[in-house]
Amino acid sequence: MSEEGNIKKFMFVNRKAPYGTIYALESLEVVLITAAFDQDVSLAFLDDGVYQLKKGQQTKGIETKNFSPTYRALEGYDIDKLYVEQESLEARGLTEDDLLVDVTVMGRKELGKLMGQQDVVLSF
Amino acid sequence: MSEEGNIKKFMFVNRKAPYGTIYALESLEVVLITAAFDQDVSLAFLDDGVYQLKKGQQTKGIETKNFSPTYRALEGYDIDKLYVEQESLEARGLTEDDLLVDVTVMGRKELGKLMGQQDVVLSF
Amino acid sequence: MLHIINKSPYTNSALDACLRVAQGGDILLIEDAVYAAVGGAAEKRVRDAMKQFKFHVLQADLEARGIADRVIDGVHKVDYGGFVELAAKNKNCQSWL
Amino acid sequence: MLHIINKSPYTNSALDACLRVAQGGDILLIEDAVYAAVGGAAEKRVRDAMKQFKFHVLQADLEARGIADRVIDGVHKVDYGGFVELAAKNKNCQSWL
Amino acid sequence: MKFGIVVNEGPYQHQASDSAYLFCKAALENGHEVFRVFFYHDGVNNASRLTEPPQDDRNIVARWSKLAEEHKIDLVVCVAAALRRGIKDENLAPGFRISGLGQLVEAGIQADRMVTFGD
Amino acid sequence: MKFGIVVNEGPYQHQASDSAYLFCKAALENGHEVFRVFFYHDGVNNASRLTEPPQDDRNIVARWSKLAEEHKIDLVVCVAAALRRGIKDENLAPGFRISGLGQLVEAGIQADRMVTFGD
Repeated sequence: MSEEGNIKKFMFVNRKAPYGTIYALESLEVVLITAAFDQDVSLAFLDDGVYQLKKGQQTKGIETKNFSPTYRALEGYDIDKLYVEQESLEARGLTEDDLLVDVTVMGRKELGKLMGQQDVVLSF
Repeated sequence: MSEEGNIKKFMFVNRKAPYGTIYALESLEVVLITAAFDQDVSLAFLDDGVYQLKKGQQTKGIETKNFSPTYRALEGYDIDKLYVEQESLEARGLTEDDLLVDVTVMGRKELGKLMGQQDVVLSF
Repeated sequence: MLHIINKSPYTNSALDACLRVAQGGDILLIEDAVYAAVGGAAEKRVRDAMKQFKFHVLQADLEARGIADRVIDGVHKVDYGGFVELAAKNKNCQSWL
Repeated sequence: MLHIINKSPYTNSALDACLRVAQGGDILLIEDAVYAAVGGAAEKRVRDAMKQFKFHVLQADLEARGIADRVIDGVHKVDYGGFVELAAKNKNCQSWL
Repeated sequence: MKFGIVVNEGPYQHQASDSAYLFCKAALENGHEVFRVFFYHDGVNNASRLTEPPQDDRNIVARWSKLAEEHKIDLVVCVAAALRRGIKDENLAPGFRISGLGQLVEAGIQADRMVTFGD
Repeated sequence: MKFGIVVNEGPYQHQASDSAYLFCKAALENGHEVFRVFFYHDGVNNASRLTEPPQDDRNIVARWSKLAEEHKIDLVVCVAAALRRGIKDENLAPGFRISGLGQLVEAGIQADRMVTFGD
């Protein structure tokens, strides 16, 4: 949809847990649209945002849509830059095996450096 | 408005700062109505709620109504049980002199005990 | 007294405020506070507080977040009916919003 | 890079998250985050971070909260116009919501 | 036992309204009474009859309306909070009524227990 | 310089909409351009023409409408978020338009800087 010169680096910073608030779900909707505009899209998961990727979410009891399968669908939109902060995972007793998609786990400093290189950082 | 047997102990627990969110302002509106129902009303200020009582609020720059004078008006409604947690004040570098109304400062345990004695605890 | 917490212990100070001020009773973890019921850096705070409080956690919120199998010992799982009965059993309750 | 913080350092972990992850730049404290610009238990965190970040605070939010006269040394007061220029001057910005 | 419920947040953005609804349903199933649900702050937005959530998601407003109809539950929207946020008779969903803050205080007096859901 | 603005919260409950408005005003005063203000999540509630705040308080919705009129600013409300929350053409305030999320992405591409206001 956009010309070569108009490709920007968009990073979506996810710092909130799913279900307690809607930000994670509605953020994903923006991610998909941004990919449709042929932009350079990456997602960062830190703080409680890492919980968005936890395997085994079952939302029948809270009568809410389980949107976690959408993370698995991202690959189909050529979105494969998913960065997870090591320190946030560890603080929550989680490892890469607990996550429902393939991600790149990196230390806080490396993630911070990546943020600094973006054109647009969106957090909700 | 209510009969003797219908007087309950209402405590309003204020834990949020003013202006960043509306809870403090709209909580005060409930406090005034509750007093009009001749209930036993008390207000507890802890955590960032102690900031609600800070002297010298000037809201011209954020173009929002300064509602802090309402705390001074509470006395006129016979609301004089204002409890402030000592530990929350200290953590924020505040003393009783920084507050715009007379309050009872008490330790966390004493405040917790008071909470336990209420019939209705409302927090927003 | 029933204390209801709905915020993550990693993001918000609500649980800490409750543990600092409240003088015993039941604590129910709901919504994003259920992360306090499983292993992680918040576990020690919860374990230490077990001397003074009885901890409960809402099953449906655990399941939604995929952590129902990780609840630490000493935290009691309840369904919404159990939540209701906790509120009924205690003389009063407070949501630490 | 400009980092915008809008939460109280006593209630929410946003400032801590920014200080942990971000690799320098400008930090602007607005809304309830202005409490981080004055004395109190959060002061040490801010002072320690001054080696790596330049701190700014929104004057109007300080005044609303009655703390404009208590800003600690090394934190630079700006008006909304100054906020705009901080955003313009930096290549990008992030709100730590 | 008679419960009074307070909802401080609007639909979808926070889980508060969902939790309050599931609490009410469970209370009724257990044989308790829900004396009143009071919608305050952004909670008033739960009463908008104009919401149209996606087909595959729950309809929070319609769910409250249905609960009110089936169990004669009093859903009260605070008038002052509602005016601030644009909820009026013209966009009010069935089963809700707009009234004053006194209805919240009355719930506190009449109900055996008050439970608040918010952010 | 061209700014794009995102507002994630509704009026009054959070300061986000106030801060965004004062930022836009200052940007215009400093000679910058506000390319678009995009209202997402509960931010869509800033577009309700039914709000009636107390006389002694600011009117957040009217303030946005006036800014849009005076400075030809594009105020865009996300259609999906708006449907979830009950904002439609029938209760849309002047100066706002309802459109898709593509408008947010386009703002990110076209604007020199994006600034987000939320909770």
